[in-house]
Amino acid sequence: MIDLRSELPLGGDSATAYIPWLVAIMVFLGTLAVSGVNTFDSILQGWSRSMTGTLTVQIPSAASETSLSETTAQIERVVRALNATQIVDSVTVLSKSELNNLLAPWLGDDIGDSDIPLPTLIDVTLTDEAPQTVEKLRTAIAEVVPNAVVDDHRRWFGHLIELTEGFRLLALCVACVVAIALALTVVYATRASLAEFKDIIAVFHFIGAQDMYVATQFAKRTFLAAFKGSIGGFASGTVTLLLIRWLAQNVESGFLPDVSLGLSFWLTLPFIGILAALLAMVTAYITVLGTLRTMM
Amino acid sequence: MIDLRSELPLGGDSATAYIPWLVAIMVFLGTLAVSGVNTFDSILQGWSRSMTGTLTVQIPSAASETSLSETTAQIERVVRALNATQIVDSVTVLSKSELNNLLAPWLGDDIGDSDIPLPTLIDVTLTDEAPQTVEKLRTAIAEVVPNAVVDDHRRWFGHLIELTEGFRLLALCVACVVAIALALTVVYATRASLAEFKDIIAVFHFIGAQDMYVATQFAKRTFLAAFKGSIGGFASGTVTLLLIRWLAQNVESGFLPDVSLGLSFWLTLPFIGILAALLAMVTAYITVLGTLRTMM
Amino acid sequence: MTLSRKEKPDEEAPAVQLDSVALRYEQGPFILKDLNLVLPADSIRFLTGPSGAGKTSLLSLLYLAQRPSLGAVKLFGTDVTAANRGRLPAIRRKLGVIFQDFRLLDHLSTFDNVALPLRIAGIAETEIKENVTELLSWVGLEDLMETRPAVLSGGQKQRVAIARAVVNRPQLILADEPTGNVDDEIGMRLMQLFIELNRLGACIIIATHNEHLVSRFDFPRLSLADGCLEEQA
Amino acid sequence: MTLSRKEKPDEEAPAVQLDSVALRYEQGPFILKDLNLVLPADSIRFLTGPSGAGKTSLLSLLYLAQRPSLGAVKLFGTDVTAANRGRLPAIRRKLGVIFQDFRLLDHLSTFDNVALPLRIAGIAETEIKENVTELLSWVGLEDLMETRPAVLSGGQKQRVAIARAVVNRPQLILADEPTGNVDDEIGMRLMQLFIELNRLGACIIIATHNEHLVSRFDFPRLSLADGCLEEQA
Ligand SMILES: Nc1ncnc2c1ncn2[C@@H]1O[C@H](COP(=O)(O)OP(=O)(O)OP(=O)(O)O)[C@@H](O)[C@H]1O
Ligand SMILES: Nc1ncnc2c1ncn2[C@@H]1O[C@H](COP(=O)(O)OP(=O)(O)OP(=O)(O)O)[C@@H](O)[C@H]1O
Ligand SMILES: [Mg+2]
Ligand SMILES: [Mg+2]
Repeated sequence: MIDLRSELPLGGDSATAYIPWLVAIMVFLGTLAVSGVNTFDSILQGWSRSMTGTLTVQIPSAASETSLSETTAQIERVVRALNATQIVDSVTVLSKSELNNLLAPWLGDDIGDSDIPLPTLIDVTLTDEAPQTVEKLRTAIAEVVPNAVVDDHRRWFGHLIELTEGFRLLALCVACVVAIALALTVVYATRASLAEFKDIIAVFHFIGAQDMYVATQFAKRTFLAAFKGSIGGFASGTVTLLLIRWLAQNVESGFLPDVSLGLSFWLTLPFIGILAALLAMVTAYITVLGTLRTMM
Repeated sequence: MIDLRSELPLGGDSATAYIPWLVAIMVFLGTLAVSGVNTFDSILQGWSRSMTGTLTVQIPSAASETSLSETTAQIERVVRALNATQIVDSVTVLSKSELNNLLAPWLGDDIGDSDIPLPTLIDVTLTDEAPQTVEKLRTAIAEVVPNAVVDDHRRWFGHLIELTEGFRLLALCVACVVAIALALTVVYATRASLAEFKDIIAVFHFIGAQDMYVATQFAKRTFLAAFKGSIGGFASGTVTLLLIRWLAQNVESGFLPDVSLGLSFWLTLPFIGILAALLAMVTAYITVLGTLRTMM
Repeated sequence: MTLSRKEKPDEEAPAVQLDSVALRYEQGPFILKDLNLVLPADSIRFLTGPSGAGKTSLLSLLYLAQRPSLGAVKLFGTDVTAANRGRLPAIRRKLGVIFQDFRLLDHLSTFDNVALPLRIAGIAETEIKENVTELLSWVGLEDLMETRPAVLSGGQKQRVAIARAVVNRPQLILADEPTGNVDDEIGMRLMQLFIELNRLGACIIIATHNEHLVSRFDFPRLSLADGCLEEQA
Repeated sequence: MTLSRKEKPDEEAPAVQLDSVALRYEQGPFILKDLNLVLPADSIRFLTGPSGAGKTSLLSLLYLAQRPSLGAVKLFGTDVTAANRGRLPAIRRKLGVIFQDFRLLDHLSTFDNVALPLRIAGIAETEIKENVTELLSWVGLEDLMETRPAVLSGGQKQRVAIARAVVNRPQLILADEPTGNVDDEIGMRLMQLFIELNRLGACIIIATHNEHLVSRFDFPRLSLADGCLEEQA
């Protein structure tokens, strides 16, 4: 069999020597962009889980001692109404200490000891996330306790969600641009290296090599070159991601959802590089066959 | 004079034909990365202005009617103490309706009508942003009203700031990687195109051309090729930024600071491309001279 | 396919047949006009004519680098002008071409350049080694087997090109100025190689300017002038 | 600098002087051993020797492609082996080199290839046009001025290479196998060109295998064999 390594001078000072570099850079940037998309996705999902799936019902406290039982009755009525809607997963009445923690930033840590009559908060988890659901619940609760307030949290997180969605879109744009740039680059590099090897291809041709034979050799070499680059891009991209992850670990806490990228994401990552290498290979194969067809 | 256009076969199917593409891609990505850094910077600055420059003092309300005058006295004492520190710019005691707006998300819209005794909030703007300042104020206020709470907002925005700082670092990393990739690419492309033109350079050399003459020709052509790419990268980068800006305009409101990029940023943008082209030119010049020096 | 004696080509079919062949490059003048020629399988010919007469162009029609503008080229009885592209590689493997500018592959050693046609034909590596080594000794390059063409002298390159053309025992050898860069002694040696291959059944066409060479051997001569071909005994 | 008759080189200084020159490539054997030679400014010589003897290597020392491993090369009285790199371009402009493999620039037309040395020397474009046109007519390429080298025939390329080498009226012409690809008629014409340039004062060295050519002219011969140079009248 023919020794593939010696047949074509791919590599060296040829245009093909670029392919690993270009692919590496593109795969690196692509990895970052895709992980950016995933991160923002995961943030948005986290928020959406913790928000669209839940809501809070507030029942204002009565001012006097005597109405304490009235409040308890109101809570019971609301819980019953909620459970009756069939779309509620769980209902939790917040304890006094939980409420204190929630309000501490606004009213001070020692609010619990004061006599301020606090409202009662009921955390509700829904089985259905459609916006109408919230309206349905609102109506149901208004019927039993007219002065209860239903808060679906949207109000607070709205702007943040919009901003994050903007960033997600930006990352998606970058990923697309990088993919386009990679494709263009590979097509271009393959064509240029073909032009460079025109004489060599002609010699192969005159000696009686089949088109497929030459094209396959080119495709193999291009694939290997691109694959080498892919590995470089994948490795550097992964290292960068791990570094960022390490940096981000200090941030991930409190009211931010857990943004760590899932196992499935990490498993998808190598495919960016493999796809790039395959793209390079197919491009080379088609381009060589096309060039040879122009010869007799 | 020698017609520069016909002397060297730069362009066409040579490696130099890559330079515009590569530079365009790199300048495009670089533009995005740099604007990312700037955007995050501007967000952080906005927040830091709106936070580190201000703080809120809470004075818990007394439970009974009689102590209303006591509360008023406490407020007066705090305001006096604040003004005495000489580092306070303005002091605003929040009106009841302002307070209601602030607490509405937690306690319901109609809280103002209820009898809940709310704390008094005092918004303070500082002339000095150092962290010790807050401590100083805290001490001063504790002396006059021991149960007042000083909140410097850090607690709320802390995580968000850290996250944004993380993103800023990421954008900076990408900008650096792109810059390195650009430099590497240009050096590499120049070397490859030199290798391709080795025979031509040798002919020039044997005919008696000066080293500088050949190097200058290469440098000029490389600069033009890179500059062409720069313009492409700059144009596409700017269009993308304007698009994102347009998308972001819906988001910019509410508690997010104004993140629009300043005029000085837009003016800096073209320099990314010009720098890239100059880098390409100098690289070409040095590389050609180096190659020629190896010849007799 | 082996390197041992090839099956003799069909005696009925001439190795080369030109029927009213004409050639022009794009919209330029006709370089070759109405050529008619029949060469039997075991013939040997000089192809002469002034510089720019079209010798290389004529050979390029025979080594299937291009199709004639008019007429038909037949090799071993196959009309290559009309033949399916897929059938051409098989015909090309019956050809041995020595290009005027050598067309060696600079990234391969002398040995690998010469071995290329055998490798493309799928010959076993041991057989390749034996044949290539023997042939390179014959042309006097046994010491330069691992050298790259770039550092060879002009005459050495030419000999590598000749070795590559004949290593596959082709049935039609097209040599373009094969002795332009070698001295008379080596020139004679190369001519002997051609004569030997011709005796074994190959048809050989040698394009040359070297009147000295032409006069020394009494092969029939194909003479190109003004686009017309004249056959002289 | 103009194209009119050049100032005659210093009569005292020989055009070429080799003092104990030896050459080897890297750690290989010595291709040239202890060469000594003095050529006056108006001399003309054939350089002969078998293929691979080192003719091209010797010429490459003279056209300043490399330095000798040992000894000194002097051109027009300047020791180029020791000379500052910056001084070499000026000496190169006094040389006209015809490379064995032509080294034409494929991206330039025939005209631009020939005009290149004049353009590098900063000659006015009108003067260039006149000189180049005249010279290309002399070598019979007046119809191919706008053609790229890639589509020229072997002999046509060689003539372009010769025209480029002599267009600048060099004081030392180094021709490597200048008639290997042309027929005898054109070969004679080119030899006449060399003789004419020699009469105008140029020193000329013609490396060739063509015994026919050597015997037709009675120039002294430099013969290379086994790395040693022998001068024959
Ligand atoms: N690809 C081409 N495109 C256009 N013209 C060409 C091409 N190839 C050759 N020619 C022209 O065709 C003519 C014949 O060229 P060819 O190379 O066949 O001549 P030749 O007989 O081999 O000459 P030589 O002895 O100098 O090698 C020349 O004028 C050449 O310029
Ligand atoms: N750059 C090089 N590196 C190594 N060896 C070389 C190099 N150039 C030439 N040689 C070797 O030096 C020897 C002489 O080569 P040279 O080209 O000078 O011979 P020549 O006399 O011109 O031969 P020809 O008549 O065939 O052109 C050859 O064996 C060749 O392989
Ligand atoms: Mg020819
Ligand atoms: Mg030589």
